Amino acid sequence: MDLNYTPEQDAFRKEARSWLEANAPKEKLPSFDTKEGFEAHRAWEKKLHAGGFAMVPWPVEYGGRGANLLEWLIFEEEYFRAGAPGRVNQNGIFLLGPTIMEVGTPEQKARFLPKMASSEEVWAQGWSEPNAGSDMANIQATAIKDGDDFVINGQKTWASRGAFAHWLFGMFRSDPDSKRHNGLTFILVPLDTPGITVRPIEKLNNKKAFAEVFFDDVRVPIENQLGDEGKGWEVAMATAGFERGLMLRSPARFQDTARKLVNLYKKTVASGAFVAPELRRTVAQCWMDAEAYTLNTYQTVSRLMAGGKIGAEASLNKIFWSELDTKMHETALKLLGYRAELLAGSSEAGDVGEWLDGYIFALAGPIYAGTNEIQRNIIAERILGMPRK
Amino acid sequence: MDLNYTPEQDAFRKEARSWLEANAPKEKLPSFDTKEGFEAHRAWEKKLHAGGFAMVPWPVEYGGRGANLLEWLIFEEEYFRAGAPGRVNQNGIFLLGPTIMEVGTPEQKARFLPKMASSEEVWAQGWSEPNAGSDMANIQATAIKDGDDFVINGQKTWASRGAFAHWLFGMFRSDPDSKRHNGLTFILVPLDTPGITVRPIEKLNNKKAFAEVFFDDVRVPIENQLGDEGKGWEVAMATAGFERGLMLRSPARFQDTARKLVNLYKKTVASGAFVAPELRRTVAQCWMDAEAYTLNTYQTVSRLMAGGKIGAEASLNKIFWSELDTKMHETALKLLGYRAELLAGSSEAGDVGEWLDGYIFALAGPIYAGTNEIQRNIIAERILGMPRK
Amino acid sequence: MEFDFTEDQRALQEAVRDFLKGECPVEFVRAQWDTENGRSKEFWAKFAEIGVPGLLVPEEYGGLGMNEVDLTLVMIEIGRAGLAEPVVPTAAVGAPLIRDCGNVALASEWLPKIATGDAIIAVAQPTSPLVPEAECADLLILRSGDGLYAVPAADARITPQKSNDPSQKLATVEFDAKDDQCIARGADADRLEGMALDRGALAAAAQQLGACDQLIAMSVEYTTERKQFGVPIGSFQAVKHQVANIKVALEYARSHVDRAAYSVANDTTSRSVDVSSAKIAAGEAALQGSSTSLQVHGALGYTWEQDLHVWMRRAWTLDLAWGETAWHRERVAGALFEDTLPAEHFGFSPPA
Amino acid sequence: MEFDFTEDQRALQEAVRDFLKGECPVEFVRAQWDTENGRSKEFWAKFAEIGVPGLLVPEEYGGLGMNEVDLTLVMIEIGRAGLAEPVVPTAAVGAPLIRDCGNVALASEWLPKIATGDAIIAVAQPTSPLVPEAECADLLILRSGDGLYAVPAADARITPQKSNDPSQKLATVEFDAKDDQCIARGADADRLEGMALDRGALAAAAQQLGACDQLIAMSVEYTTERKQFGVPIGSFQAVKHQVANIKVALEYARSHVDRAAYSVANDTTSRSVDVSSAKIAAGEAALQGSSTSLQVHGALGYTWEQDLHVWMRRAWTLDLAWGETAWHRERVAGALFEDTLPAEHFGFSPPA
Repeated sequence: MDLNYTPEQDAFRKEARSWLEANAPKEKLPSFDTKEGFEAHRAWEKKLHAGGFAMVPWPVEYGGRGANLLEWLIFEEEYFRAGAPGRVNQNGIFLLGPTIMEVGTPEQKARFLPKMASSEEVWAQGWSEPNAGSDMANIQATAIKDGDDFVINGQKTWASRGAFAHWLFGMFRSDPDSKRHNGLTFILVPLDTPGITVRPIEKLNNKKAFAEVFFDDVRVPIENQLGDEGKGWEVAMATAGFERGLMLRSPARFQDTARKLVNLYKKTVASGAFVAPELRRTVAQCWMDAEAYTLNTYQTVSRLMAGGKIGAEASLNKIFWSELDTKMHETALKLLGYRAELLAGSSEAGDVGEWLDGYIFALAGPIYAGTNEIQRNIIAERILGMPRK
Repeated sequence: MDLNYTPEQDAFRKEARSWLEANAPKEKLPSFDTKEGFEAHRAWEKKLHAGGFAMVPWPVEYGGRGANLLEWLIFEEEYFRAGAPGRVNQNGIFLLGPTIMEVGTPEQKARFLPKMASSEEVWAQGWSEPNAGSDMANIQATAIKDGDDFVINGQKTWASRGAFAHWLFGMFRSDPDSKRHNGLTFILVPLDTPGITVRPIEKLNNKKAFAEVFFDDVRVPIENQLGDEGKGWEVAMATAGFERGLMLRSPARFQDTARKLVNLYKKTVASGAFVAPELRRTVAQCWMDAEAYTLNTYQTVSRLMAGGKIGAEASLNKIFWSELDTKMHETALKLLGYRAELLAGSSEAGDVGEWLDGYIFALAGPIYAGTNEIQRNIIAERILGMPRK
Repeated sequence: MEFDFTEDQRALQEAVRDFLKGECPVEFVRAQWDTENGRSKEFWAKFAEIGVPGLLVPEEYGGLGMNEVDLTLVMIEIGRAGLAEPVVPTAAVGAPLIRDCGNVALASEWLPKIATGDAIIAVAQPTSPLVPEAECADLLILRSGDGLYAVPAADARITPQKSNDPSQKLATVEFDAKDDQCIARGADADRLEGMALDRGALAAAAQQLGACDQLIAMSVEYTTERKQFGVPIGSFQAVKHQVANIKVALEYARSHVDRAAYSVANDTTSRSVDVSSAKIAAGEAALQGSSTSLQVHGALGYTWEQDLHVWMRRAWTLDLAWGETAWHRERVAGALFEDTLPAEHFGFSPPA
Repeated sequence: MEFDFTEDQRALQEAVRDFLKGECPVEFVRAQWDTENGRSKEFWAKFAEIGVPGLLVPEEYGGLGMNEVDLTLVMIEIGRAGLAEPVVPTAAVGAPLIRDCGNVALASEWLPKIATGDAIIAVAQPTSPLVPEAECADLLILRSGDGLYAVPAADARITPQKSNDPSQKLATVEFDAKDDQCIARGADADRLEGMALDRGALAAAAQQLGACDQLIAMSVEYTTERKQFGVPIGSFQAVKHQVANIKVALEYARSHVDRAAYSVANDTTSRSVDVSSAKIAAGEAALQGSSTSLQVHGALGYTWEQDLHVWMRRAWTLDLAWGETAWHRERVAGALFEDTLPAEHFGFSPPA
């Protein structure tokens, strides 16, 4: 156990910090769930890519810089420290990318990863269907082989980034006689293919965060199949592990929020405003929890770098960060008092900042990427071995 | 809506207060889960009975004073105010008594209620069996008719007061071919009948609070059947409603604890000891919750006195008071700091009093009288109409 | 001692519920989001026909002459419907304040108009600089220094402040305090303002009960219909127990609110503590109802088009109205620990 | 940067686990409740054979010369076994205190005896007047005024104080401070005492992890075997999710404890905050483990004869040992809000 960064790690941090200080936008970009914001974020990703920082743990040939996972953590820390924009292509770079790296063909890696790293192609995820949410194995959209193509019919929903993305990945039933987890194939679909209709759905903040996607005899070449035919579930599980686990929610995100919360607390106390006495403890607990999440991630990374795997314990992470994120934002709103409900731009709102937006975003945490109820089932059954029936 | 007591109610309160001030033991009696304490409590009950206060809402002919439910609430308030002893015959007077009143024959009422009121006969409850806990319908102990008797075989467990009581009530399977809720009969059993073996079980405080009771060809006359043969479940449900609902946990009990907690808080703050800042709110919340339970009970009593019935909403009460009781005692232990774990009699314990005992007792609240998980099922299914399957 | 509503009171509640079912479906609430000031004169006129704005207005001024116990049942229904018209400042707070301030001219001018639906009142909250309904008000009751002022809309400078709840209309207000608009000073002003706060908080708490009940109803309905793994998701204990927990919180909050209604109507010495208890308990129940309902609705509840958030946002904004939970908690704690709590509370009583 | 234990450290942990499985079954723990001082010289001698009491004793004094990272893994196993022998005051706190106080004569006399199992040390906690293990100690390290004293048992007046956990041996201690028994004064005494507190709290937190893990294991086993409604009760979500929640709390507490172990072993500037975080998180996990395990065990868990309460009581008493949660919370909050927190914490770093 050695909790000091190596000189190389310190040097990398310094380099990332300098680059971000020089290049990160000074002003907040518009939401990437608007068309304007989507393109602004793509422009930022292009810059990031040109600077060599788009996806530091990826191999250089795919647009990364061949760094290891620890350096990825360091980069994330610096990224949040710089207040740099959210990653518009997170479905691609954090979820699908690692999966392609694991199970994709050399051609697929060469075709998809570089354009993903540069956000030339932005990805939507197509997991859920109207009747396949928590019960994801109940997928009904079909992809039937016909010559060199799959012919896709059916519907996906809650496709994050679906409104503006270029590509979608998801599972489709390639064996029409199959049931549940079997007979599914993981397919990559260009969203401009004829037969696709995208209906954006506004989320709780009134922005087009996701979409319903309808498939009507959509033809996709069979080389867009990722992993083996009929083995889509296994491929997806690898992706879901990444989503719940390491990549999607790096600890820096929560340490950043925790630090802002501590500052908000100190500022509110200093202002002489009434602060409920219990908030002293709640804020400290939030900070401690963000530390715990960081420590835990460093431990996971240490294990992974020593050859370990991430498994069902990703479900622990999902519950922990999603509850922490909600708690931090709720606490901030309590500190803001009567101003908590004001939208930015109201004169009385002052510097309440993005806590309300963040709160609404945090509320989705216990729902997406597998509800926390599903995660608790996984912990009980797969980690603790409690009976399924 | 009129939240003033009537002059008659005030007069009754005054009378009860005077009597209790004059008669309630000044020293705490030993636990009624010891033989010595059991008898000391019976002696107190005898005195209470002689004073006419054993069970005020019961008809005079059964040892009560024909008061109404509101006066019962008032009596309970005065009883707790006086710090009078716990009711050793609570299974009888609070649970079985009202059931006999509702479904018993005139002979049964005359035979059982007066001796119950005076605690000449103390009752144990015999609900659970080793394989019938939360799943109470899974009762396997049998009571087969043979001439003028039932012949009982099987086992009951967690029989509260079972170690020293004179009688036991419970459900037995009188139709050996029946299943689940059907074919059960509610029977009253003298514990000195040949064939009965009582094995006391020590609870968490090392006292013999309950017992396993074994039945080996135990003959009980059929006139000890309460309600109709085969309808034991319906009879028991009435009893369980009383238990979870109104009688067993009168609000005064929790208001008393809440007031002690408020005083402990004030005293601890005054002493200059470090008090975690959030406890100010926690204590106030406990006090508010005890008020809520009181208000809610007064509302229920008002409805009952106007001809209403208590039903599945008793499950709300059960969850509320059991969680409140635990929270109050946990909070008190936090206020006591390092002394929280000391047993009375240790010199350093000082006046920590009965918080630790009370805490251990409170911990059982979410378990007995139907676990809180079962209560939540009842609320969801019977009150809210959520689907069973 | 009788702690229950009368049959007449229950009948009034049902009548209002039926009225709102017809006149205030969720489509109406949503439609108001896009109108100029978010309020409907047509609706308000119909509401006046059944007497709601003038519920606390004395009969001699054309009102129903009822009290806060009656009004509380009405506010519950308003919360259930998600209605955000200016009932609280006009009917629950403004009318009795004008009635009680001892200014007969003011009362004679405004109370009849309130009862007929021809006047909207806004009242400043002592706990926040945000004045609800200032934009649509005809008369504003505002504080300046040690005085309370009745200010016609024309004399007030109003700056709208946008709430996260599109139904909620907030503003900051500036005005020049004029002696002839002063309706109370010093202790009188404090007393009126204190009563206004308690009336406002009580009305908010009652709405929170109604909103919470509605959130439960929507959750039960959705989880009964929605199937996953071949069964309704409402049959899973993880879902069932979460919803059951809201119900527990709601019913005990209801007891606090009922008691507070009595205490305000009768101006008991425990009034403030009872109101604060009600506001805290109802607020927590409604917030718990919000987050739980969202969780059991899953992604669907997270969309703008699903109606769940209409009530979630009501719950959020009501929690901040007329004293946030933290403020009310401090009021209860203060009374409790500084021994200013009256012995009047019934139930277990301290030694006399 | 490498945040993991070595294979050797894991091997040590497993060896201690195996040893305790054989030498400290729950029957042994219970049997100790009825002995005169609750402690077993036989057990301690065997424990010394595998080196536990002298784990932190330097090799030149016959110990293993290991550090708190190693010891933490051992303490986890001690918590899992429910063992209450005087490991914390002797091995985790007393030995390094004697090692570090700069008194060579003291070290030469006592450290070898600790390593061979021939001396038990008790150490006063700065957060409580209760001294664990005073009754069975040969030497007591006690505070008086600005001095720290090493007091032989014969010179201490010991009053036993009975804990709710029959395994826990507490006492108050009086003594006459003698100059020749003083081992440090002023800042030196404070530093030693502060280090003792952090070592004690860390050792308690590690035990809490072990106890929590054991409570989970017992709950999983019981709910898998116990059937109601024809199925194992562990198949009900209400049971499953409660147990899963303990597991979440436990694993994140573990990260805090591992970090605190490193910080104590390396005396980092963030040591105090790290230890307090560990004590808080492990304490809460263990208490949540206690109440949840009791709930899923139902009435059976509420009996004296079932073994569950052995670990429940350990969790309760450990929560109060070496600083209650409230005390540690205040230490974290103080560092955080008064800006005394060192920037050394890794992860997201503030601007330099």
